[in-house]
Amino acid sequence: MSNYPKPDAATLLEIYRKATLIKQNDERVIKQMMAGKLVMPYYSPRGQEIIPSALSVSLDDDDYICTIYRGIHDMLAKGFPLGELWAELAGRLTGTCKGKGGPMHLTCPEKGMMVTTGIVGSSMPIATGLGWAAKLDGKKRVSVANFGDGAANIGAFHESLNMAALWKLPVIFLCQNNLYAEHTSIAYSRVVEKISDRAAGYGMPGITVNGNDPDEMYGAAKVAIERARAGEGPTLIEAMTFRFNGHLLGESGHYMDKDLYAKAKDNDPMPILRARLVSEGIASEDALVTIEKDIEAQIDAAVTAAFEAPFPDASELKRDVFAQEIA
Amino acid sequence: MSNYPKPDAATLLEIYRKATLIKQNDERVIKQMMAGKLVMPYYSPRGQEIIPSALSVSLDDDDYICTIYRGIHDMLAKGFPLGELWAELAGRLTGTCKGKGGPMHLTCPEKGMMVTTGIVGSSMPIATGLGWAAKLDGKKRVSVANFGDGAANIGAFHESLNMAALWKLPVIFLCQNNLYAEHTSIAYSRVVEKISDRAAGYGMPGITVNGNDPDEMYGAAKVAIERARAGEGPTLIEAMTFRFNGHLLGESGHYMDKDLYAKAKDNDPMPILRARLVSEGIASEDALVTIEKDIEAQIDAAVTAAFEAPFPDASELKRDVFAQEIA
Amino acid sequence: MTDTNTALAPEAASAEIQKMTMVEAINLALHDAMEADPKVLVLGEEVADPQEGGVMGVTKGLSTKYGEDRVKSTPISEQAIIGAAIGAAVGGYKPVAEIMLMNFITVSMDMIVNHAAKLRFMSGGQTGVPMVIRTMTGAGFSTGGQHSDYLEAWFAHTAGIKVVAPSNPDDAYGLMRAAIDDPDPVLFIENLPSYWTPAPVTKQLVPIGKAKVSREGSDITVIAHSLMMTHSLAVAEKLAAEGISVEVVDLRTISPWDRETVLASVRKTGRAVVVHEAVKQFGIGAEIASVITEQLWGTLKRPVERVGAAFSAVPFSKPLETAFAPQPDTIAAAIKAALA
Amino acid sequence: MTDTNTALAPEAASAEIQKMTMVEAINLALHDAMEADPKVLVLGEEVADPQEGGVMGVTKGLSTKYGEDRVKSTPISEQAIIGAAIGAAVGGYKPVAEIMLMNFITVSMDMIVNHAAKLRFMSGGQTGVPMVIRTMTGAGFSTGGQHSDYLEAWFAHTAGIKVVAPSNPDDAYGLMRAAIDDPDPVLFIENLPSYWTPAPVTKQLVPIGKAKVSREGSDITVIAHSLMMTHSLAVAEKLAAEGISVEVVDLRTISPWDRETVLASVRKTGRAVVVHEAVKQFGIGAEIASVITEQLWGTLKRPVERVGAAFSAVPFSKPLETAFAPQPDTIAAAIKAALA
Ligand SMILES: Cc1ncc(C[n+]2csc(CCOP(=O)(O)OP(=O)(O)O)c2C)c(N)n1
Ligand SMILES: Cc1ncc(C[n+]2csc(CCOP(=O)(O)OP(=O)(O)O)c2C)c(N)n1
Ligand SMILES: [Mg+2]
Ligand SMILES: [Mg+2]
Repeated sequence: MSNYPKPDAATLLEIYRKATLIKQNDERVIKQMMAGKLVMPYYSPRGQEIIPSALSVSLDDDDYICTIYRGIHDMLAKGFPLGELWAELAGRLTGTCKGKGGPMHLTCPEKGMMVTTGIVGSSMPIATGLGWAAKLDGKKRVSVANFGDGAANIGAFHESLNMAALWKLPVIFLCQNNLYAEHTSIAYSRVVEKISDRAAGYGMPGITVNGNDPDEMYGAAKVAIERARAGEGPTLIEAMTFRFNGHLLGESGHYMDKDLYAKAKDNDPMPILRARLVSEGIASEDALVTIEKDIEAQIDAAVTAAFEAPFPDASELKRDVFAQEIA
Repeated sequence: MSNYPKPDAATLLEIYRKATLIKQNDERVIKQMMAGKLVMPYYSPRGQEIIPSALSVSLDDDDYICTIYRGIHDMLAKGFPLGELWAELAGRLTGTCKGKGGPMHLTCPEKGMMVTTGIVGSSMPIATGLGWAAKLDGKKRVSVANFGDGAANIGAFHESLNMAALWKLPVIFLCQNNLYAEHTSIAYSRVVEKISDRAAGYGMPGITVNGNDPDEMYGAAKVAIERARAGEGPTLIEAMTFRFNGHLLGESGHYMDKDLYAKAKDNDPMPILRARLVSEGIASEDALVTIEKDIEAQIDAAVTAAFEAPFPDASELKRDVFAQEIA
Repeated sequence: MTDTNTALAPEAASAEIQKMTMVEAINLALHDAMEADPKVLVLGEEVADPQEGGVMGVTKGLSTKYGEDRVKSTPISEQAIIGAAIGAAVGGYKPVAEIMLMNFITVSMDMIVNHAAKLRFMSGGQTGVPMVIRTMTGAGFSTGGQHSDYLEAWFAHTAGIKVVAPSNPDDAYGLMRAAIDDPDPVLFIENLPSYWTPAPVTKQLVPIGKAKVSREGSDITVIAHSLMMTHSLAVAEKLAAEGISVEVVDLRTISPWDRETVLASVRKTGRAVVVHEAVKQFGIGAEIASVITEQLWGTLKRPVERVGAAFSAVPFSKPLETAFAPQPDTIAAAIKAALA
Repeated sequence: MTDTNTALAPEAASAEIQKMTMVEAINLALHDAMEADPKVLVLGEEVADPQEGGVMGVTKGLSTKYGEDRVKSTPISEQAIIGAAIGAAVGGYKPVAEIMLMNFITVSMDMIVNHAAKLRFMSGGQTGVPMVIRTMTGAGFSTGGQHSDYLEAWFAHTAGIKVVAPSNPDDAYGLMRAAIDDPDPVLFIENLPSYWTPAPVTKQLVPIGKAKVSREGSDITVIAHSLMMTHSLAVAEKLAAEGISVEVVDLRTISPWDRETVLASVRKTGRAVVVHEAVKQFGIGAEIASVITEQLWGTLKRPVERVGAAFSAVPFSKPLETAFAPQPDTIAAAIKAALA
């Protein structure tokens, strides 16, 4: 990957800003859930912050992304409005989806966040269609499909990559490989060493990178995005990472390999990036503290507003089923 | 493939016998359909005779196969009883499926022909399950999944190959690549050069052979079958071939590449094998004529018996829906 | 008559109105829609002209006229076909996706039910999925157990997707234009045996959700759609000779279905028979019969009769296939039973 | 009472009968079945012990006891999971496949409907598919639009597959043993909110196709299954205090359903309410109401009431989710409406 582009100082700082928002937001969600204030299935992205942050610095608002139940990191990195996010998590009428979607179906078209699905694999066929739309628009837009290592074994993966490659669609298939699918370690899901090796079977480039390394992740994403914008077709990126909070908040985690977990913890990408920013003189300790405080304040505001907002009325069951309200 | 086993003289002759039965049976089916005596959707295997013939000489009755609507060649090669075959095509109670299945669902468990499906791709997951059963039985049985080039792009292909490789199941995934899926040439279905290249993505061996060449097809099948019997897992074989009668009997064929078609016709595997048997002194002209006459007589008998047999009674609609007849 | 498709009124059915088959009518509707709106797309197996414009030629000429960027033949990948259509729809286009036969729709159920039908609701109305899924089915051609099922009941039971099933070329044209214009996903069910019967096509829009009284009568109401509608009209004709006056209502839209038209007719006749080719048990006839019973209790002279296929897979053998699906005689017998 | 599960009779419900939760009862049934027959297999995502024996622990201990050849955790591949089960079944085994949540069954519809349900018929009885598909669903835990649908109506409309949905641990044990012994495919629907309520388990087989009068009454019959059964019993208890005598029939098997037991009860009470958590339109209540109406016309005092979910996707927000699915109050109101 030596010939891949690297993020400059300003970009690295922006990656840190996005990743920090994700991390602090995750901590706040967990705090609110522990306090019983939020009740929902929560799939924490803690540990995977760098991936969408290093990707999104190369995306515009009108680039499309489709993500999954574990996708709040993907959204925040792309600029999902915090206020509507929290209102949605709290099930309020002021949420982006009026409380109808919840954490697994967060949507924000103005920012290009078109679809969030709770069905494993299903982000890929839809992102392929958004890629087709983007190609027809002729505006050099790209479409990103986020999915996990487990999703790489479902049929929708195969059909989508084949179709996107055949039609030369501007799609980035981003596999966030956190080594587990619920309680299933990758050893129980496939034989092949790298999921990116499957790209060859579709005639598209595939690459495996350390998704927790801002340089590697930024470089791979940038190259794939430019290839897509240039009309050269899709790319499969396998970003290696780890889930620090297990699959679903509140689970035991007993099934996880202790050493693997410990090693991952030692390599938590967040403190590593923070230390690097300081050591490389990209940002002073004070500057970072200011950024972190600022983010905390934004979250405070979003949380407060969310819990003050009204719940949707039962009449909402008749709205948005179809464009025309049901009589 | 130089190190692959080659069929001996007796085996080559047996391959010719099977292939001739397939070819003559196909010609008779078409004759009966033209005469309006048989009314059914018919997917002619003409041109693909060598593939199942060179495969089946290495299979036993209790090895499993799953095939598709275009599968009469696979069945006849494995020993499907001609009488029950014709009775089924004629929709009679004496057919293997009592007339309920028809040409797309031919089944004969005694000969290991467990499932024939009309759904593209669906032979693969089921053959994978039969492979699991075979492995549990511990009798070194193998399970063969037949499918086409078009089927290699559907999700079931991906899930099945991944699972079979992961579980080291004794399955042979046999892709009969006749260059077309209905009216769709492979150029419209995928980018990758060889479908067998996809095997690497599942960690299983994959090979592309000239399916119309008895030596190549026999060798590849033999190696895959032995690997499966030895408990080493599945193999993907892509057998290159051609459909001489188009997709469905009666279609125009206008969509086909004229030169490609002409070239394929010039390389019709049947006369080539026949000439080889004579030139290599494996069988005399007279011996071959005797074989061909004998097959013709068997077909005569099957056809006559089929049309004399009774149709199923409407009460059959209540039988075989469940093991227990519906009251 | 409660005929919402005005151009179908007698005076309009005049000389200058072209006669065409169902295949030609749907093909014309697709041509007109693609011509009228550059956002309309077509995708599916074999739909482009290099693949002969569809196995039955329903999409013939479209790719030649509008290009292979808008009209795409696809690999055999039903999940990706519907997924691509959903994505394109969410991205502002109006795709018409073909699933060659209704049984193959089973491969794409997740895309249709969990996504196409739900994205508008789950996004709180921020996104919508204006797409049409064309599919073909119907017994009668000995295609056996996996090629001729009617599965409309599954989709009628699913909130967020509309279901239509024309019985004639005129409605096929009008419903296709309406389905493409509709802001929500519409499943468009075509009957194979009905493909080649020519009939006048007025090129009028047929509103989704409106049934049609195709024949007026006073003794009993028959409610049907697709091929069963054609059978029912023939039966009504035959029974008229025997002095039985049958009113025939063509559902046209199965979900959301036209309760007003159906109830008005049964309120008048007091008797009803619901006919569909799908398996009778748990079929759409049960919902229609239940609503009629709930709404017209007291008016209804006897329970609603339901006619549907046998409880089995579609058999191959001709005599069995004929016994499996409702035939004109079956419908006539049910009508007489309801009048006995 | 028409109670086919004899051990459930009062005298049997004595001290020595163990109390357990639905999770424990199903787990025990699987253990007992695997112990009794080496041909019984289990497969699905997370089902083996290295993956914690199922997300809810329903398959805990099986792989440790019977080995990972018979109890296999799978990749996320619903088509291959069902396909592998079908192949194993055709090959002489009795697989119990888990599809984690009912909405994910949409991914494997082709395997279930075109294959598992049809192979016996299409092969003229030469092959059979003795498999069980376990799946879990139900609103109430804010899991939103893609994790809590009830889709039983689709499968009841499909010939060749049976559908059961226990409402309590005792039936769960008995139906699971019967489903595994059944020569045909059985869809076994588990309700998430009902998982952890302990109740006595007699370990008796519960025959497929037999409903149960869970509470006798004389004024009206309520027909329900799964969680709606639990709600209905609670409502009946409450209404008894108001002097309303409600008979409650637990369907237990949805297809083929027990017409005799249901009709006998409604013949006695003259009034019926059918309740299910699935969307009301085109739900199983329509078929049951239609058959009751057809069979008891004249005896029936008023139309059968149907109670089901709203016509929308399952919403996330708690107040909406509560308004979406039938609650005890909704059922009580329907009963009173039917008695008014
Ligand atoms: C089709 C389908 N099958 C099963 C599930 C249940 N499920 C939810 S998340 C998950 C694991 C997915 O793992 P992976 O793809 O690696 O993504 P991650 O959760 O690790 O980010 C499973 C099995 C589902 N949602 N959809
Ligand atoms: C899931 C599904 N989609 C579409 C079809 C319609 N169809 C039947 S055969 C066929 C082409 C299959 O081509 P290929 O896999 O190459 O096999 P071949 O017919 O060439 O032997 C198609 C699209 C089907 N039967 N099943
Ligand atoms: Mg993962
Ligand atoms: Mg082919």
